[in-house]
Formats: sequence, C-alpha cells, structure tokens
Amino acid sequence: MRVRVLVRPKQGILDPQGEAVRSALPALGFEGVRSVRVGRLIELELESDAEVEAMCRRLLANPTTEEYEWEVVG
Amino acid sequence: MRVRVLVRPKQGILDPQGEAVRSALPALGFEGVRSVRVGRLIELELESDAEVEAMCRRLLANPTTEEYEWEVVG
Amino acid sequence: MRVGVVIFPGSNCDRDAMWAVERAGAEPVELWHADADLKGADAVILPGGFSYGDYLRPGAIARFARVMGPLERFAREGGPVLGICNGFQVLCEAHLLPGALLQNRGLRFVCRRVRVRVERADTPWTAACEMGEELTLPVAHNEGNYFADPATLARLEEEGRVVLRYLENPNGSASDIAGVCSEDRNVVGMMPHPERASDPLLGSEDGLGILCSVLAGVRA
Amino acid sequence: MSVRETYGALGLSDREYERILKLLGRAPNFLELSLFSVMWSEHCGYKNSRPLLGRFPNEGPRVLQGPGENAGVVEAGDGWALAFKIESHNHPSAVEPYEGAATGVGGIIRDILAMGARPVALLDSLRFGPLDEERNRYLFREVVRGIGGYGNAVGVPTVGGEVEFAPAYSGNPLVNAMCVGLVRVEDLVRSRASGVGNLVMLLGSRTGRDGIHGATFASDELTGESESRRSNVQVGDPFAEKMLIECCLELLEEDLLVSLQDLGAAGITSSASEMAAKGKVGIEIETDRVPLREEGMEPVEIMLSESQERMLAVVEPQKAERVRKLARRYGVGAAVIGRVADHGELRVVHGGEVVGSVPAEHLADAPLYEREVVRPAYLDGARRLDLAAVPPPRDYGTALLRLLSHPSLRSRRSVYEQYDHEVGTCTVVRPGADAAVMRIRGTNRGYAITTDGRGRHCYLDPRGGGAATVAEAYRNLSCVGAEPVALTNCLNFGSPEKPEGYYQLAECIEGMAGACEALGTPVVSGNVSLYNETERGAVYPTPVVGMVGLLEDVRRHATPEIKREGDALVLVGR
Ligand SMILES: Nc1ncnc2c1ncn2[C@@H]1O[C@H](COP(=O)(O)OP(=O)(O)O)[C@@H](O)[C@H]1O
Repeated sequence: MRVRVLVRPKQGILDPQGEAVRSALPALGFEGVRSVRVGRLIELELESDAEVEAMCRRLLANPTTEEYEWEVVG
Repeated sequence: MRVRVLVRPKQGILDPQGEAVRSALPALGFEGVRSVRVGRLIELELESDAEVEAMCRRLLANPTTEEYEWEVVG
Repeated sequence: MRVGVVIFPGSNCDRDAMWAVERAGAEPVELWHADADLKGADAVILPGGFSYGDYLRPGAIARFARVMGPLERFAREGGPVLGICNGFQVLCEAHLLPGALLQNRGLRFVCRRVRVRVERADTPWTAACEMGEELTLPVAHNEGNYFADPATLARLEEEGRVVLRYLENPNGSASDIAGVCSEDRNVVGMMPHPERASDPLLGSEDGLGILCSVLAGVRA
Repeated sequence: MSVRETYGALGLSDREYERILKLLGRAPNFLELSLFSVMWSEHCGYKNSRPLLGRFPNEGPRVLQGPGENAGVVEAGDGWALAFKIESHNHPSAVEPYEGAATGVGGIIRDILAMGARPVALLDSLRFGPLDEERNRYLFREVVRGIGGYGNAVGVPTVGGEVEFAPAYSGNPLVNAMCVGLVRVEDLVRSRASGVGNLVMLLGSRTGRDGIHGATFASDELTGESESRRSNVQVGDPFAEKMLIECCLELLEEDLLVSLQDLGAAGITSSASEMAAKGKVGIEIETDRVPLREEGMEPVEIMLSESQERMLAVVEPQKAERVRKLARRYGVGAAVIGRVADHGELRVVHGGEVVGSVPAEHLADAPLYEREVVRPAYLDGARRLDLAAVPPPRDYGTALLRLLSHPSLRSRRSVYEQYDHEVGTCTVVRPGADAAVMRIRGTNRGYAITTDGRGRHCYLDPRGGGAATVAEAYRNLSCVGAEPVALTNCLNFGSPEKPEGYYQLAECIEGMAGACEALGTPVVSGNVSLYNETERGAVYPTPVVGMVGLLEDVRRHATPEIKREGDALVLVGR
C-alpha cells in the first residue's frame, strides 16, 4: 500500500523558503505568483495504514510548526 | 488558483532522508514500512497555470535528480 | 590579472575568496549578482555560502541571477571559472558542469579538513599543482554528495574530467569525486575550500596552488 | 475579565499594577498594560537580578562599553574593538529545539550588529539531560542542528562552546549563544535615540504574530502546557539575517543612521522604549505603517511581535530615501514607522489616533525585588562526601575508559563538525582546544574566546562554583596564550521566587564577582535566564561565562596537542 503524506508550515508560521522562491520568480520571468509555501512530500510503502496517523504525529511532521495530511494513493 | 507541485528524487537516486526516516520508524514501534521517499511539496497561489510546467522544469525541480508532477487543487 | 568574485545574496565566502585571490597575487574584482557584465575579469570565482539561503535547492535560484548571463558566455568562450562549494552547486544547476550535489550521506553538515588528490593538472585551476599531489583542504557543506548517472560518471572518468578526488570521502560522493571540470576544462567546480587554506597562520597553504594556477595559466 | 484577571493573565502582580496606576496617575488601557507586562518581565526588566548584578565589577582600562548597551565592548589595539555578549534561548529551545536554538543565534548576532560591529565569531554553551532519554536525544540533536543551520548560513563561524549532560537539565536544556563582533573604535554605535523629528525606521523582515508574549513566557516555569502554546514559536531565516547584516553595516558605513537597536524579546516595544529612555526623548510608533506578514493584526500584536531578523533605526528625515534605496539593493525591507518626539513617551498611534502612551522611562524602570537570602537545607546533605568511603577501582584502566566514555567527557567533534568554524578565514585555533583563537585581519593581533560553566559545582557550592567558573575561563584563555581581558555571562537559574533559587543566584554572583575582582576581568555584558524549572525541579544553577582575551602577536599562541614523542609533561599550579 502506498501512502502520501504532505507536510507544510502551519498558517501564520514564517516560511522563509516559500518567501525566497516567491520573490525570485519575477526575476525569472514568472509573474503573477501571489504566494508560495514549501513543505515536504513523504511517500511510504507499507502494509497497512493503521499507524500512519501516529507516524505523522510522532515523526514525520513537527507539530509545533507544521501541519500534515495524508492519503492512500495506491 | 492553487497549484500543488510534488517533487521527488528520481527512481534509483539515493535518498538519504527517506532512508533515515525508514530506519527510525522501527525504534518508535512502527513496523512494516518497506520504503520511504522524501521529496518536496510546493504550493503556489497564482493567476493562471499556463507557466507552471516551465517553472517546474526550470526552477522547482532539478531534472538531473528529481521528477515532478503538478495539479490544480483549487 | 583580474579575478572576479561573484556575490550572490547569501554568499558568505566572497570576502574570503577575495582575500585569498589577493594573497595569490591577483586583483580581486567584486561582481554583484545583479551586474550586467564581468567588469573585464580574466577569470571568475563563484564563492561558497548559502546563496538565497540555499532554499529550494542550493544554487537553484542563484543560477538565474543577472550576472549569470555574461558568466555563461564567458565560460562558453573558454574563460576560466571556478565554483567553490556553493559555487560548484550553482554551476551544476546552471548546467555548466554535469551532475548534482545531493545532501551528504550522513545527513549532517560537515566541517573538517580532508585529504584530496589532484587528479588532473591540465585545467586552468590546477595547472600549478602536480598531478597526483595530495592536498589537505577544508570542506564545510551540507550538500556535497556528488551525483551523476552512471553514463555521465563513466564519461567523466574517460575524459579525465575528475579534477579532485577525496582520499577520505566526507559526504558519500560518487567515485569519491571532490571536483570536476567541463568538457573544455575551463570550468571547474569543487566542494573543498582552497581559499580557507591559503595562509600558514590558518594551518595550511595547500589551497594556494589552486588559486595561483589561474595566474600561471593566463600568463602562459 | 476583571481588571485583576487581565493584569494577572499578563503576569503582573497586584503591587506592580498599583505601581503602574501611581506612575501613570490613571488606569492603563489593555495595550498599555501589555507594554508594562513585557517590559517588566524578568526577561526584559531584570527585576529579580538587577540588584545582585550591581556586584559585578565592570570597569577596566580596556572597557569601552560596559553593561547597559546591546553588548559590551573592549578595546583590542590598533584602533579595533571587540563587542561581545552571551544570551540564553532555553525556553524556546525546550519547546522547539531547532528553531529555538537557531533564533537564539540570530538574536545574539543582532545584538552585536546593533553596536555597529561585524559579527565574526559564535560560541554555544549547551546543557541537556542524559542521552538515554529519547526526548533529551531529540533536544540535543535538534539544538545542535539549529545552531549550525543558522550560524553556517549566516556566515559567522561557530568557533567554540561546550556541551554537558546531567539529569538536572532533563526537559529544560540550556542553550546559550555568544557572539563576538569587530568594529573600529570610532565606528561604535549606540542605541540612544536623539533628534526630535528624526524618523524611526524598521529594517528587515515583515512582522507576523510570532512569539507574542515570548518575553513573559521566558520568565515563566516550563509546564506541560508550554509545549502547546504554539504562538510562541518563532522561525529563523538566516538568509534574511545575512542580508540584514550586510545592509546595516553599509548603512553605518555611509553614515545614514543616528542610532540602531535590534529587536528581540518584546519586539518594537522594548526596542523603541529603550531607545527613547536612553535618549530621554519620546518615540511615536504608527502601527499601520509596520509592514505585516499577516492580515488583521491588532496594534498590541504589532507592538509585541517577536518576529525575527528586524532592526530599529533612527534616521534623519533627509536621509530616509537613501536608506530605502540601499536596503532595496539587499532585498531588505525598510519602512518609516514613527518618529522621535519630545514628550518622553512611547506612544502608539493607530488609524491616526493615539491608542496608548506611557512614559518610556517607566517602561524601562521595572520594579526591583530584593529577596531574603536563605541558605537552602539541601546543601548540608549534598556536601557530605567521605572520599575515604569510596572504594578504589579494581582496575584503573577500566575506570579510566569509563570516565572517558562519559557523555560529558567524550570528544565533541560530532558537535563542532556540524558547525562551519572557518568561514571568514580568521579562525587560527579551531574547536577542540581550550579556547578558540581568532586573528584580526590586517594586524598581527588576535583574540581568544571561551565559554565555561560548572553547574554541578555551583549546585554544591554556589559561591565557590561561581568563582571557579570565572577562573576556569581565565585558565582556558591563558592556555592558548591570551591575556584575559573581560567577560560576559549568562545566569541560568531556577525560580528566584524560591529561596534555594535566590540563594544560588546571589551566592554564585558573589563568587563570580570576587573572582572577577581578583583576576581583573570586568563583566561588560550579560543576560539572565531565571525560571529554568520543570515538574522535575530546577536546573543546576549554571552561570556561563564567556571570556575574551587578547594576543598581541597572534602567531604566538599555544595548542593543547602533544607535539613530539619524548617531550616532558609538567604539572603547573597547586
Ligand atoms: N557546543 C560546542 N560548540 C562548539 N565547540 C565545542 C562545543 N563543545 C565543545 N566544543 C569544543 O571542544 C572543546 C573541548 O570541549 P570540552 O571537552 O567540553 O572541553 P573543556 O572542558 O576544555 O571545555 C571546547 O573547548 C570547544 O573548542
């Protein structure tokens, strides 16, 4: 079973990476990008999704600064 | 318009982060995870998706080591 | 002899590189990332640091800086270009050098002195070194793990384009590669910092040969 | 909420509230109360420690700036001066170790920058609980990563520090960061605001809801609840800091600033009120002119936000455009957010209306608490050790190996290899020696730096331990061939409201002050971190000393390695 976890900086938490990308884009000729958030993509190959929630909470995301969502993708 | 870009290490490319996560899981009591890949999640807020493909190719992913996919999510 | 040193936002070895260039006997020239030309430099160094915070990927944003246009032309016309650490990453991102620098295998930033062997003395940046010479040079990076696909690696070896090789691999680099050059040999990228080993007070002058090479090359 | 509940929730006592009423001659509104609450916290106001800190000698022939500014400054010869200070980021690191440590480094760098100095060296003094506990391992790993992550990127080498482990630090790690900066004596800047009508400009990142009430948080004990107080978490952006450093140094070089101050705990409130109080002037802040990262922020949130990578500058009106232009070159924000006024107040204007106004000198003048010094009972039991009752080891070799493998004695290479200790190419003696030695480029001169703390010793014998801490730093500098000159210190203690805590604090300071006098090393700057307690108790009383020494000829330094086989080993001293 494949599970996809998306981890992103929480709302309101500074995202220096996203900000750096956003401000670089116009110089590359890409206009019209209002905001960029950069997070992590984690793809797991496992036997059951019973423990994914716990994995996210304990290891994959930092609950202090990040939020996460996950879904089974295959 | 919101676009979600997923960037991941190409097949066959060493992914030390994914490997580190995989080997940390059993110690936390999570068994049965066969593989972990860690990549990047990039969320863009923009006016049109006309240039997203070009952004991915030129900036958001490194074609030597990474593959990407993107979709409009809202 | 004027050696340009590019300053990207977030470069932090730019001043070190300029001082070392001066010690090597050349005139350092500051090149600002937003400059439209190379101010008549005879050779250019892309220094170490964290251009644009290394956000996204090291070098990914810097390669689009305005100064990179003239730099790419200069490189294609055979001008000597050296990328050190972050500069190496920028050159790979800009496709002036093959391959990519992945995160260190140990997943940690590593700052130490390592021994490397000069594999080729036929580049403008190693001309003053002996082939096979062993140098002790500082490394300090988080993404120094050189990667290229097997075909590219084979070609690099075949064409003698591996310029520096680790004798003690600090980061998991393929084939212990510490530095490579372009097809025309004028563009060199390396993870070790020669500018940090250019003063006996700091414990080593092993890097001075690399910085002096370009002087010898151009004068010849 | 009643008035009493409100000020209570802000961490103010009844007595403090009454004092505010008396000072103002009226009842403060919520914004004003909030300003007092942060400025009168231990973190900003030093209300428990200030009376004791007076014990430290702070004068000496080389001292150019003692306590009271953003950093202490000593003269280093050939027209150069060294600015230095150490600061704690213990509480934020306990909650979010990576960002806590990273922003600790960012914060101390800005203190040095505020003196007009280029930050050139960092040190970190760390304490954790034993590594057999998972949480401690996590804190250790992430704190070290955070220090490296910030320091490496910002391009200031981390050249020294220390790490120790003891159960007393479980769940309450100590993360102290020290920064040293170099500045020409004539280029030293002060934070005093002056010139009525001059503009107040905010330089750097935009303001978000980061760390609101962080200063009061830092002055509170850590409880399980703290971990869920999410708004306290600040995220560092070393890239923004790097640009801010280069920008501020160039602004100073171009003579565009009247004064400069970093924004740390309590954000604009503490910076503006301190600048005003020192200059005996007023400052008006128009909160609608502060560039924001988030929508709908209230004036009180803007005034208290602890968003990182910001500096406050006083600028003459005719120079504002040049400041803006130069900042743009570095991609650094620069906004006029207020002006210097003659009314002596910190005045907050929102939507054209005054929404709060209090005399800056009162904000800067927190009430002082002198507590009774009561010797705690634990000392009697703790100091009873009969050495004769300790059996000699059966095998000295095994005993030695056990000692050497103790986490507090092991090699620190795995820590300092994660720090770029060479960027700047001035590091003459790298980590691993007794002290780091740095050169001053363009001269033959150098300086040496060390940090030292002796928590267990101070726990067992606060006065003796305090003195020994200073002496150890002094010895470490001597060992590399430097002449010790002055020191900064960070006082990491438990709650001063408990008699043991206050006794330890008072006695350690007494011991340190005595040693400083005896050795001729004045204290030129420092920081206090009290309330380092968890449910498991207080940390060891851990004053950390960061001492700086000078070498007239930096080539003549010593390193600890044994250089040749056959050389004699000599034990010097008593
Ligand atoms: N956290 C740290 N950061 C940087 N350097 C460190 C750190 N901890 C230790 N070091 C380096 O290792 C040296 C040896 O550390 P330690 O074993 O604690 O020795 P000492 O007891 O002499 O301070 C220190 O003087 C310092 O140079």
